[in-house]
Amino acid sequence: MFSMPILSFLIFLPIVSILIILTIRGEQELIAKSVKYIAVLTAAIHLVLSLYVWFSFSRIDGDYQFVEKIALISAINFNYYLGIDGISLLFLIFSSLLFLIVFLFIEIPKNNAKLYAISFLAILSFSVGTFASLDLILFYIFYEASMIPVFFLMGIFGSGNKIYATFKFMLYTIAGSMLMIIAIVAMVSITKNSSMQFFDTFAFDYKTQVYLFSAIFIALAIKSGLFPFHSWLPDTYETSPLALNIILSGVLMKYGIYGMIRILMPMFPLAMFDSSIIVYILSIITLFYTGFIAFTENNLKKLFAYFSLSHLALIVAAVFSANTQGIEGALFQAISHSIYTTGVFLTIVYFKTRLDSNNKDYFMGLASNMPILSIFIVFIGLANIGLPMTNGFIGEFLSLFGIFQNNRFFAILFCFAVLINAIVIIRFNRYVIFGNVNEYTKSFKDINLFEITSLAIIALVILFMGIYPDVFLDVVHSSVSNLMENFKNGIIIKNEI
Amino acid sequence: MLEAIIFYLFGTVLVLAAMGVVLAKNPVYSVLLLIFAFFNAAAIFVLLKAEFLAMVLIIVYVGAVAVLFLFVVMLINLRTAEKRKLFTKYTIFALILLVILGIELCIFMFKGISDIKPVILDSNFAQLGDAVSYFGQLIFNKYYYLFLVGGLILTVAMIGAVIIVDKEETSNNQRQDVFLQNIRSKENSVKAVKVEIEKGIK
Amino acid sequence: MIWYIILLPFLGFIAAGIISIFNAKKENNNSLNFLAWLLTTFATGLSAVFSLWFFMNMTKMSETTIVYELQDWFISGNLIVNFAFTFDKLVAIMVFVVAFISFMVHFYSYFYISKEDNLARFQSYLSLFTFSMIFLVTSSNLIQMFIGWELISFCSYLLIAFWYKEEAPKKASAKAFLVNRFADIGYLLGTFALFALIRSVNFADIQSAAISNVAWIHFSIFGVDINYIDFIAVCFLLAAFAKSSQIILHIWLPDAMEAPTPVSALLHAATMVTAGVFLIIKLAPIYEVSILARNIILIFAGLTALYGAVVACMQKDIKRIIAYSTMSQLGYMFLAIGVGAFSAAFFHLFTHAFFKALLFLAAGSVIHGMSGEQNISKMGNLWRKMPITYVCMIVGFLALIGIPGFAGFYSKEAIINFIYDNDVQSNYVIFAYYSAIIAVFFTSFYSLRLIINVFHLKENYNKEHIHVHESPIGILFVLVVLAILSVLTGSFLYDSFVGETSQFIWSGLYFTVKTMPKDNLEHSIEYLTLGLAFVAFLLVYVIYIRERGLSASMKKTFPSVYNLVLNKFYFDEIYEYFIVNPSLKLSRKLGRFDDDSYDKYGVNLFASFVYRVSRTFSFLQTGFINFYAVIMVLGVFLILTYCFFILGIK
Amino acid sequence: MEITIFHYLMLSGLVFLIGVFGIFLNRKSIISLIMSVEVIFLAININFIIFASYWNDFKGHVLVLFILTVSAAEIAIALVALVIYFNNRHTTIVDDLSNLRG
Repeated sequence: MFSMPILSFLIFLPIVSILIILTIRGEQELIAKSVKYIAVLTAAIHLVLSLYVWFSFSRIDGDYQFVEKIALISAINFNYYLGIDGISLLFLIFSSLLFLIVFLFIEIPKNNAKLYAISFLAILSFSVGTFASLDLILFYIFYEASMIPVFFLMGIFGSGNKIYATFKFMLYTIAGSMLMIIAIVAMVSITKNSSMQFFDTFAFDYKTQVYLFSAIFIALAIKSGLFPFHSWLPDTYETSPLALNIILSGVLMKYGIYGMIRILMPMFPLAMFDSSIIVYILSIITLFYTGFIAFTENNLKKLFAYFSLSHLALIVAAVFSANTQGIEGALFQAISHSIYTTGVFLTIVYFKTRLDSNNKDYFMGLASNMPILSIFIVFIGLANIGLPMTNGFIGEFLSLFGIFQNNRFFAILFCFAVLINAIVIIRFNRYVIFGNVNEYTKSFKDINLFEITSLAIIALVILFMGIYPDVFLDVVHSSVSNLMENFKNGIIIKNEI
Repeated sequence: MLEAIIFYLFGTVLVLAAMGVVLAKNPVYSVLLLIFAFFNAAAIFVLLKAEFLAMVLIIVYVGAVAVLFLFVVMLINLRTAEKRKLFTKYTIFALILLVILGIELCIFMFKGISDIKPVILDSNFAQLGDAVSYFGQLIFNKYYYLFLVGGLILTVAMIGAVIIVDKEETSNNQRQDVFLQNIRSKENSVKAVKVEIEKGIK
Repeated sequence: MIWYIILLPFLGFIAAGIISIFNAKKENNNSLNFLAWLLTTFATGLSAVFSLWFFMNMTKMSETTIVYELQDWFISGNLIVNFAFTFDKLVAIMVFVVAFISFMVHFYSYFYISKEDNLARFQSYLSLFTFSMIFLVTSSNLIQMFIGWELISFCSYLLIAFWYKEEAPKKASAKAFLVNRFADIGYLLGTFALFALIRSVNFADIQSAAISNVAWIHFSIFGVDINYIDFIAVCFLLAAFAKSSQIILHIWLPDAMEAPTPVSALLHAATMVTAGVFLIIKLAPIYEVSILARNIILIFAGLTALYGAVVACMQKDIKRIIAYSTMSQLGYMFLAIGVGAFSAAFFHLFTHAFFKALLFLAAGSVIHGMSGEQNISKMGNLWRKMPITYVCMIVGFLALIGIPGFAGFYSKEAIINFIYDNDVQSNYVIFAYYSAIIAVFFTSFYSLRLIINVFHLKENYNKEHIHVHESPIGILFVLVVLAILSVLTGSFLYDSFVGETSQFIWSGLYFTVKTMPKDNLEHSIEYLTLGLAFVAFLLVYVIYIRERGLSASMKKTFPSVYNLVLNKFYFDEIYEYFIVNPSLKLSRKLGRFDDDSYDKYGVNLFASFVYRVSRTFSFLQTGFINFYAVIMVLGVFLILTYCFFILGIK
Repeated sequence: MEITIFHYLMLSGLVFLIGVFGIFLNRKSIISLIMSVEVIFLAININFIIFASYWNDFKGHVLVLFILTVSAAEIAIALVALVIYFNNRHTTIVDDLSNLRG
C-alpha cells in the first residue's frame, strides 16, 4: 500500500517554508511581498494535502488512520506517534482553511514581515501536530509550542496595552500547562506508557482519575475560557492583531474542546461523568456572564471576544453531556464557530481599513453606504445566532439536544443561549448597520471585489455546512461511536466496583 | 612508618601551601603556591597508588593550567592593581561557618558513615595486572563515550576561547587599510548636485 | 409542480435581491424596480396558481398525504432529520392562502411604496417571507419546520426595519425578532422532549404514534415530576404564543406596524402570525391529550381576545387598531384550539386571512390617499373622496365583526358554538365563552369607531397640504378582489371546513375532527352577538356623533381606566422597566466588573503577590560572583546540616 | 603509627575547608576566587582517589581524570573571559563586577 507519511509532511511543510523565509534578504517591501507569496502558497498546498487526507480518509473505520510511529524513548513507550481519526480530521482541515484565509486576505505588516509569517506558519505546524499526535507527551509538546509564536505576535504586532495582555495570556497559559504537565507526568509514571491509545482503555482508579481530571480540565478550561479562567481572553483579543484573533478563536481556543474530547472523555470517564454538573454550572455562568457583558460592550474586538466565550461555554457543556448528539454537536459547533468568527473578524478588518478604531460607536448606518458588506454582516450574524440553514444552527441544535438527553434542567437554562446570542447580534445590527450615517461612515466606500471574495468564501462555507452538515458529521460518526464505547466501558467498570 | 612520615610531611606542606594560596596578598605568590600545592597533592596521590594520576596532575595541571594562570596574572599585571585587605567583616562569620562545617564533616566521617572502617589503605591494584594499562582499558573501552565527551568539551572550550578573544580583537580595533585609502579618488567620493528649490536632495 | 410552488418565491427573492444590490449602488432606478416587481409578482402569482391547481388535483386523488423526500439533512446517533415536503389537503389550502395573499401584496406594493425607496429590496424580502412560510407549512418534520419558523421571524425583522434609517423601525424590528427568539426556546425544548418521548420528530410519527399511550410518562427535575406530554405541549405553546402574539408575548405585534403597510397585510393575514396556530394544529394529537395545555390556551386566548379588542378601542393609529384587532382574532383561533375545535380554528384562520388582508390594504389605501397620515382623529369625511376604499373597508369590518352573510360570521360563530357545546364545562371554558362574547362587543365598537372617524366625521386635516385622492387602480383592484373573497369564503366553504362535508378536507389527518353542521349553529348565540354589535354601534353613535362631550367627560371620570387602556395596560413599560433596563444595567455593571475588579482581585492580585515576594528577595541578587559562591557554599552547609539532623541522628 | 583512611579524609577535608574559606575571604580578586575553586577541586580529587583505593575500584581514577579535563576547560574559558574583561575595564576587582545584577 502506498503509505506516504502525510501527517509528518503536513507538520513539516510549514517548517520548510519557515526555513525558506529565513533566507530571504532584501528591501522591506519586497520581503513583505515574497513572504506573503510563500505563506499563501504554503497554506494552499497545506489545504490541498489536507483535502487529500479528507477524501482518502475512510469514513467507516473509526480507528486511527495514516498512522506513523517512530520510537523515541522505549522505557515509557514514548513515540513519535501520529494518526488521525474523524475528530482530529475535522479540526485539521479547518485549521488549514483558516490559515489560508488569514494569509490570503489579511495584509502582512511591512515591518517585520518575516517574523509575522514565521510565527503563523509555526502555529500552523504545531496545531497540526496537536491535532494529529497520538502520544500524550508529543501532544503536550505541540500544544505548548503553539503558544510561543502567539507570544511574539501579541507582543510585537499587537496594539494598545499589549505587554500587559501578553503577559496575562502567557501566565494563564503557563499556569494551565503546568497543571497539564504534572498530570501527564503522573500518568506516564504510573503506567510507564504515554500512548493515548493505551490510556483510552486503561482504567485509573477513581481517586487518581479525579485528581488527574481536575488538573487537565483546568488547563483545558483556561484554553477554552471557562468562567473563572476567562479573563485573559478579552484583553488578548483587544490587543492582538486581527489575524491572530482569527487563529486564536478558530484554532487555539479549540485545543480546549479537542483536549476534552480526546483526553478527558476516554481517559477519565468516571471523573467526567461525576463532574458534569459542576461543568454545567461553570458553563452556565460563563454563558450568561459573558453574554450579558457582550450586550453593551463597545469595543468591537472585546465584544466578539465575550461572544466567543459565550459560544465556547455551550460547546464545553455539550462535550460534558457525553452522548453522541452532544459530542457531535460540540464538534460541529466548534468548527462552525471557527468559520463564522473568522467572518466576523474579517469584517472588522474591513472596518478598520476604513477607520482605525475598535469602538463600535464610530460605525453607524453602514447599510446606506455599504450594502454589500451589510448583507454579509447580517448573514454572518445569522450564523452566530444559529439560524437554521447556517452552520451555527446544526451545532447549537445538536449541542442543546445532547444536553437535554443528559440533563433536562440544565438544558432549559442552556436554551437561553439562543436568546442571548440573538440579543448580541441584533443590538450589533441595530447600532452598526441600521440608522443614519455619521461623519465617519459617510465617506466609506463599499467593499471591493477582493474583500467580497473573502466574505463570500466564508458565507458559502457557512451555507454549505448548514445545508449539507452530513458531509462533516459523516466523518466523525464512527470515531464518536468508538469514543462513546470507551466512555461507557469506563462507566461500567465503576458500576462493577 | 615511612608512609606515615611521607603522609605527614607532604600533608602538612599541602595544607600550608593551600593556606598560602588563599591568604597571599600578591596573586603571583598565590599561583606559585598553588603549583606547590599541586606537587604535594601529587605525592599524596602516589601514596594512594595513583601514580598515573599523580603524573597527569603534574604534567597537565602544573605544566599547562597553572602556567596558564601564571601567564594571565603576569599579563594583566595585577601586582599593583590589587591590594587587598585580608580580613573583612565577613571573616569572623566565615570562620564560624567553616568550623561548623568542619565539625559536621568530621562527625560524618566517624559516625555518620557507619560502613567505612578505619582501615589502612593498601589497595591491591597489582592483581589486576599493570595498573596504567588497566586504567587505559577502562577509559578506552568502558568509558570511551565519556572520554569522547571530555575531548569534545575541551575542544569547545578551546574554540570558544579563541572566538571570544578573536571577536574582541577585530571589533575594538580600527585598522588602517592602506589599499582602500589609495584607491579612493575624487570621482567616487565627491558629487556635485544641483539642488532644486523646495525639494531638497533625495 | 410542488417544486415550482416552493421555489418560485425563492427565485423571486434571489432575482429581486440581486437587482436591489445594483439599485443601491446607483441610486434608485425605476425600470430596475419595475423589473424586480414584475418578476417577484409573477413568481408568487404563478406559485399561487400552481398551488390552487395542486389542491384541485389533490381533491381527485385517493391518497390523503403526499410526501416528497429530498435527502437527509443530518444524522447524529439515533436522530435522523431529512428534508421532505408533506402535502395533505390542509397544507395545500394553507399554501394556497399564503401564496395568494402574498401575490396580492406583491402586486399592491408597486403602487404603494414610494419611488424613493428601494422597491426591489422590498420585493425580495416579501418573496423570501412567502418562501419561508410555504417552506414552514410544507415541512414534514419539526426541525425542518424550524427553518421556516426562523426564516419568517428573520424576514419580518428585515421588513419591519425596511426604513432602517429611522429610530422606531429599528427598535420595533429588534423587538419582534427577540420576542420570537425567546419563544424559540420553547420550540427547541419541545422538540427535544418530543424526541426523548417518541424517538422521532416527524409529523407523520407524531400522528401515528398513539400519543395517549405515552401520556403517562414523566421525568423529574429536582424531584418534581413533570409529565412529558404536558411539558411538550406547554413548550410548543410558548413558541406559538409568541408567533401568534398572544398576551404577554404580544408586544412585538403592534410595533411591527412600523413596517410599510403591505408588510402588515402579509404578516397579519397569511404568514407570520398564522404560523403559531398552524403549528398547534399540526401538533393536534398532543393538544388533544394535554388538558393542562388546553386550559392554559383557554385562559390566555380569552384574555388576548379581550385585550386586543379593548385596546383597539382607544388607539389613534389606524394600523395599530387593525393590529390589535388581529390579536383579538388570533385569540379566537386559540380559543377554538382550546376546546379542541381545530377545524374551526383553521377555518377562522382561513377567512381571517382574506378580510384582514383586505382591512390592512384598505388602510394602506387610506394612508396613501392621506399622504402618510396614520392618525384617525386627523382624518374624516373621506368617503366621498375614496368611495371604493370606503366600501371595501366596510366589507372588511363587517366580516370582522361577524355580520351574517360575511365570512367572519361563519368562522367566529362556529368557534363560539364549539365553546358553548364543549363536553367539559369547566371554569376555563366558561371564562373563554364570556370573553369571546364580550370581545364581539368591543370588536364592533372599534370597527365602527374607525369607520366613523376616518370616513364620516368632519375633516380634521389641513386641506391645503393634503390632497386626498382615491388610490390608483392597481390598489383598488386588489381591494375589490379581496372584498369579494371576504364575502364569499364564509358561506360557501363553511360546510367543507367545519360542516357536514368537512371530513373531505380533514381526511387523513390525525385528530378527532369536531364538526358543526350549519343548521346546528345556535341561533341564540347569533342573536346575542348581533345584539351586542348593535349596542356597540349605538354607543359609538352616541359618543362620536350625538354627544361629542361624552368621551371627554368619561376621560375625566375614569382617568385611571382611560390611561390604562390608552397605554395598552402598560405592557411595554413593564417589560422595559423589569426586563430590558435591568438587564442592560446588569450588562454594563458586569462589563465594568470584568474590566476592573475581576482582574484586580483575581489574576492581578496573584501577580502582584508574586511581584512583591520577588522584590523582597531580590536583595539576594547582588551581582557579585563572590556572593553567589558564598551562597552556594551556604547551601551546601545547610544541606549538610539538614542531613546531620535528620539522617545523622540515627 | 598507621595512616588509615580517616587521616586521608581529614587531609582532604582540611584542604576543602581552606578552599571554601578562600571563597569567603575573597572579596576582591576574581583570579584568587578561581584559585580557591582549584583548591576545592584538588580536595575533591584526593577524596575520589582515597575511595578508589578503599573500594579497590578504578572508577574513582576515571572520574578524577574527567574532573581534571572539565576543570581545565573551565579555567581556560574563565581566564579568557577575565582577560577580555580586563582589557575593557582595566581591572579585575570583584566588587566592580556587579553587572550581573539586573
